[in-house]
Amino acid sequence: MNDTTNAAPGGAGSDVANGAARDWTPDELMTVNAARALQGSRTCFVGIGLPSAAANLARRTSQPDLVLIYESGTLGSKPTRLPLSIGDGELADTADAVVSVPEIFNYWLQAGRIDVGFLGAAQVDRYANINTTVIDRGPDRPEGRLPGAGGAPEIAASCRKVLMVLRHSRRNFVEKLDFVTTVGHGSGPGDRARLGLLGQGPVAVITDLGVLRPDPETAELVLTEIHPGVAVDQVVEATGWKLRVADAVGVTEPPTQAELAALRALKSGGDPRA
Amino acid sequence: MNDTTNAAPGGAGSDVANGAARDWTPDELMTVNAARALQGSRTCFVGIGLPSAAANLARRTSQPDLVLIYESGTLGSKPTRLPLSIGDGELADTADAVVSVPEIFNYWLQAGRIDVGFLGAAQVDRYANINTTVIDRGPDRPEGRLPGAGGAPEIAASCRKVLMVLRHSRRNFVEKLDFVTTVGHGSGPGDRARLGLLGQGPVAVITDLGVLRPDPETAELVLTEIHPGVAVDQVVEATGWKLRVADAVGVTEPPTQAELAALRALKSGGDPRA
Amino acid sequence: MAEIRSLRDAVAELIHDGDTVAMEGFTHLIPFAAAHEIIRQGITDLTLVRMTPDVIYDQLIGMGVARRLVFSWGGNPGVGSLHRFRDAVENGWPRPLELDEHSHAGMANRYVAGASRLPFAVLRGYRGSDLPERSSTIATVTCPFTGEELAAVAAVNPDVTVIHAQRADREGNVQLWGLVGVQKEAALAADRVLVTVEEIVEKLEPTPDAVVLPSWAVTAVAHVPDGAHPSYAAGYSVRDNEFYQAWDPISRDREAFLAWMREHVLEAS
Amino acid sequence: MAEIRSLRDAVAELIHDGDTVAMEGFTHLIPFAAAHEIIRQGITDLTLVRMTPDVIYDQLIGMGVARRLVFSWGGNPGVGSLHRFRDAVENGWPRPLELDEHSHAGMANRYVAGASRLPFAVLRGYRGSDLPERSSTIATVTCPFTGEELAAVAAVNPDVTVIHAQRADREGNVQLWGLVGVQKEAALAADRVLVTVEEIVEKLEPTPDAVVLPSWAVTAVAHVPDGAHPSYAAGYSVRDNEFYQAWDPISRDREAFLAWMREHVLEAS
Repeated sequence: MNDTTNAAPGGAGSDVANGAARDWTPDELMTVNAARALQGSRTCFVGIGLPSAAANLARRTSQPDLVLIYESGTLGSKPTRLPLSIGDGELADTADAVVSVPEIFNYWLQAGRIDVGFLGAAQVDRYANINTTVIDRGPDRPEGRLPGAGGAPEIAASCRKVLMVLRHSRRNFVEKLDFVTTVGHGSGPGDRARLGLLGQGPVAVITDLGVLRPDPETAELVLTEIHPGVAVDQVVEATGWKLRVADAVGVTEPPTQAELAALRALKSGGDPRA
Repeated sequence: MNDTTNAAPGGAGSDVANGAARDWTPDELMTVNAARALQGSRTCFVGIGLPSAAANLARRTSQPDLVLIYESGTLGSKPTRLPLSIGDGELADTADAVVSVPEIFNYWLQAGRIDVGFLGAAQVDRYANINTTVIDRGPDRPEGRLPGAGGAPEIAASCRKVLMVLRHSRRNFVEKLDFVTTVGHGSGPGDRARLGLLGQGPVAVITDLGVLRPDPETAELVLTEIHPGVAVDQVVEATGWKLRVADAVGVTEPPTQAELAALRALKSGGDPRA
Repeated sequence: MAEIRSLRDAVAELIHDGDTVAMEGFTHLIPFAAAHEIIRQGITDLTLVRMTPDVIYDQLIGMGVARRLVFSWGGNPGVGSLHRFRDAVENGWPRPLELDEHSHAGMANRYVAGASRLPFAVLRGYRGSDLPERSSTIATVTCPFTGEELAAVAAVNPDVTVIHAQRADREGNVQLWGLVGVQKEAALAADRVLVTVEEIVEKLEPTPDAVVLPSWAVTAVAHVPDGAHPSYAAGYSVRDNEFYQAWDPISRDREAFLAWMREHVLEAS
Repeated sequence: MAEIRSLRDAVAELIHDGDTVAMEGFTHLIPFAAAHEIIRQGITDLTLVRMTPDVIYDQLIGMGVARRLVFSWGGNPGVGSLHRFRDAVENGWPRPLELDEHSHAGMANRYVAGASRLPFAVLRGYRGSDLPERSSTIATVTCPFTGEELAAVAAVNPDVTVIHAQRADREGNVQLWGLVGVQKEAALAADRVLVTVEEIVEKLEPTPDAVVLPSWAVTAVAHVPDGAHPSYAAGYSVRDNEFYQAWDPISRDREAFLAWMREHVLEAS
């Protein structure tokens, strides 16, 4: 999956934690909340990068039985440290089963067996459609090249639901995608059904500022939660379209010490349970 | 594959060895000559029954490097005794690789990688088309049921060439098939190309009386060789259509002692090389 | 997650009158014990699916369990005809049997499409054969790039697939090896999956040529040692070739067949 | 039957200017040594095929070996962009690079069709995506049974596929295990197959999760220990994640890149 967005590390979230002396970073807030969003799911098709960190964190905290599925062909990987790539040896060594790449896409993903697909993105629009292909840099400049589709189009089509995690900025959250790589909710309600997409599509976009969810009526992403210390205006400002805000915006629970410890251990390569 | 033809054991060949006191049976003549027909082939997709006996005999005599491929998913089986079924455990235990049934048909057979397909049959017509599906038993009787197609249609389509082995009788060699399960040469020259069949189709039909081969011009089966002690008229008589006979009918070499010893050891479950 | 059940409970819960049931195993790992349990429970009107409906389906068909058979080769491998199958098709005894008949390549690809949840699969097959005339599940499709016409076969998606495997762990993860046939595809094509196993172990050890079905792709596991007999389970048993030969005279005669089934299936457990 | 050759001879004999070459390995078992030999021999105008054209193709592209790339995800996994790939696409340096771009599911199925020698494969894919607009190898096909419209992708059949594997025996039978990716399909889709291996052994021992390519499906085997570095071979090495991170600054700059290639590839052997 695409972990090579153009977002700078920290991104717009780096000025977030200015309310109080909190001992977490915006990225940690994002990852902890992304991990929490996996509650109730048994099987997760994991994109590399931010999704992988979140899915692995979920397995270390509230979801020890979460089945991690990587497009490299592993079913039920249980890595002890965060893999750098989707093909690190530990993903295979700790898996319940290793299958070929065609099989993982045809028999497991396309067949609609997987509860949740977890994706990153370079550009997202208000209907949670994704661009990871090219960036329009204006009439006199060549297109900017992104990595491409990877597994995303079919992950978003076939999983029962989709979670997305990416850093919040006007560059990432755009009025109009330069290219539609992967369909979230298309141009609104009914589009997924019309296109014959199996699952319900994106149900949450978790960022370093808060959480957006599609409006059940219009399928447009709405700001439903902000992270502790973040202001609603800040999120609106970091969004490239006129962001709708829920009537009652919630505030996510601060990370627990256990969540932070597990996340930091994962990133540093240790196993907090060992 | 179909090893359940309706031919009685021995069949028309049982009155063959009346010329001299020979120490072989018509079935042994058939199998030895079928094994010889594999010379020059590296890989063989093996039907069960008569083809399996012949292919295994070839591996024990002139073709020790012959790669045996069974539709149960084994590549390079080296059984020490003749398997009763295409799924005997020894086929897997001695194989270079074991793959799934879909894979053996799609990646290995359909892809046209296999030199020779070796088939039995219930009914054959003059163009070496095969029926293993149903027998017409007349207007007042229900169709007689045969086992069905198995792998034969695609074996005959995809292997570079096809060998057939079956006992010779008017019941097996018929003027018109009751059902075309598997195409040999269709209705004559050009039919395989028209149908888009990859390989060259049947190149020899080996029976307990002799060998038939398609005429290069007409694709019709012609009697080219008789076995020692067999008369040409006997073969014509045992064929349900007006059998064409080559200008110069050859006589197959008698089985060697080595061939007979290897065949008998194979059938009795022993390994003559052990 | 797969639940570990008795064979009786699992069959009763998963298989119902009128279901489409695939019982797979290509000579190896054939789920005979589960078939016998279906017969004992009097489940009927099944559409039975199987590439090679050998002795296991001869028994089910002879007991009147099936109204329809989807298959590609119906014989007693290495021995001869399936007499109960023939009697049903030719004489309607004990009841008529509808057929949907394919080649092996076609059936294998029907399962592949089923496991992939595609409505059909494409193959180079059936060309010039009379088989398509008798089946509504064989058609053609044209390649949008080359214009070539190819065979299309409809996906098979059984209500239930039953397979036999060597091992499961206590979580219900299943492992089978040796000739793995089309079992993975048959299982993944089905709505419900029942696996009988030789052994339930604490931990599945990696094994060459093994297929693993994770617990979340299986509905129920039943511990049935020797549940494939007279077929076999590599590493646990060998094929009982003598039984397959003995089946020929037993199955030729309706009364002999019924007597055998009474003694060895109906009155067994 | 595969012949056992030196890497230099095998590359010279199997790979020619203008060929379509697939070098596969999904993060694991990437045939870097063979790619370096291609660069050293000055083979050019290649159409390169690979699901994940990561650092190995960044190097080939940056050296001007490729005129066209067929792919589905081009990044440095876990690190960032492929700067040489981007420079070629965005700026035509050192030469323009045509693209045929797919999703992973599409590419995997293109290899499946290639290995099966079918002209196309069917999948539920690309729906609503702009990808089909930029590719002539994505189309649609209608199910003849249900009327559903599905995606069709054209088969990939490379002139040559190059893979790295753990072992071969002296007959040229090849064994690989761990993440086996799409290597079997890529190899079977090609006209010629070159396999570099960690080790040549007397006899291949059965190993869990192993793929075996028989000698008669392989053209040449070359003994190249560590031939996948900085990728890895399970059981022999671990992924050199530090190299992948170090590649980012090396590859950002044209001169730094060329200096690195000179030192580590062109002047090495």
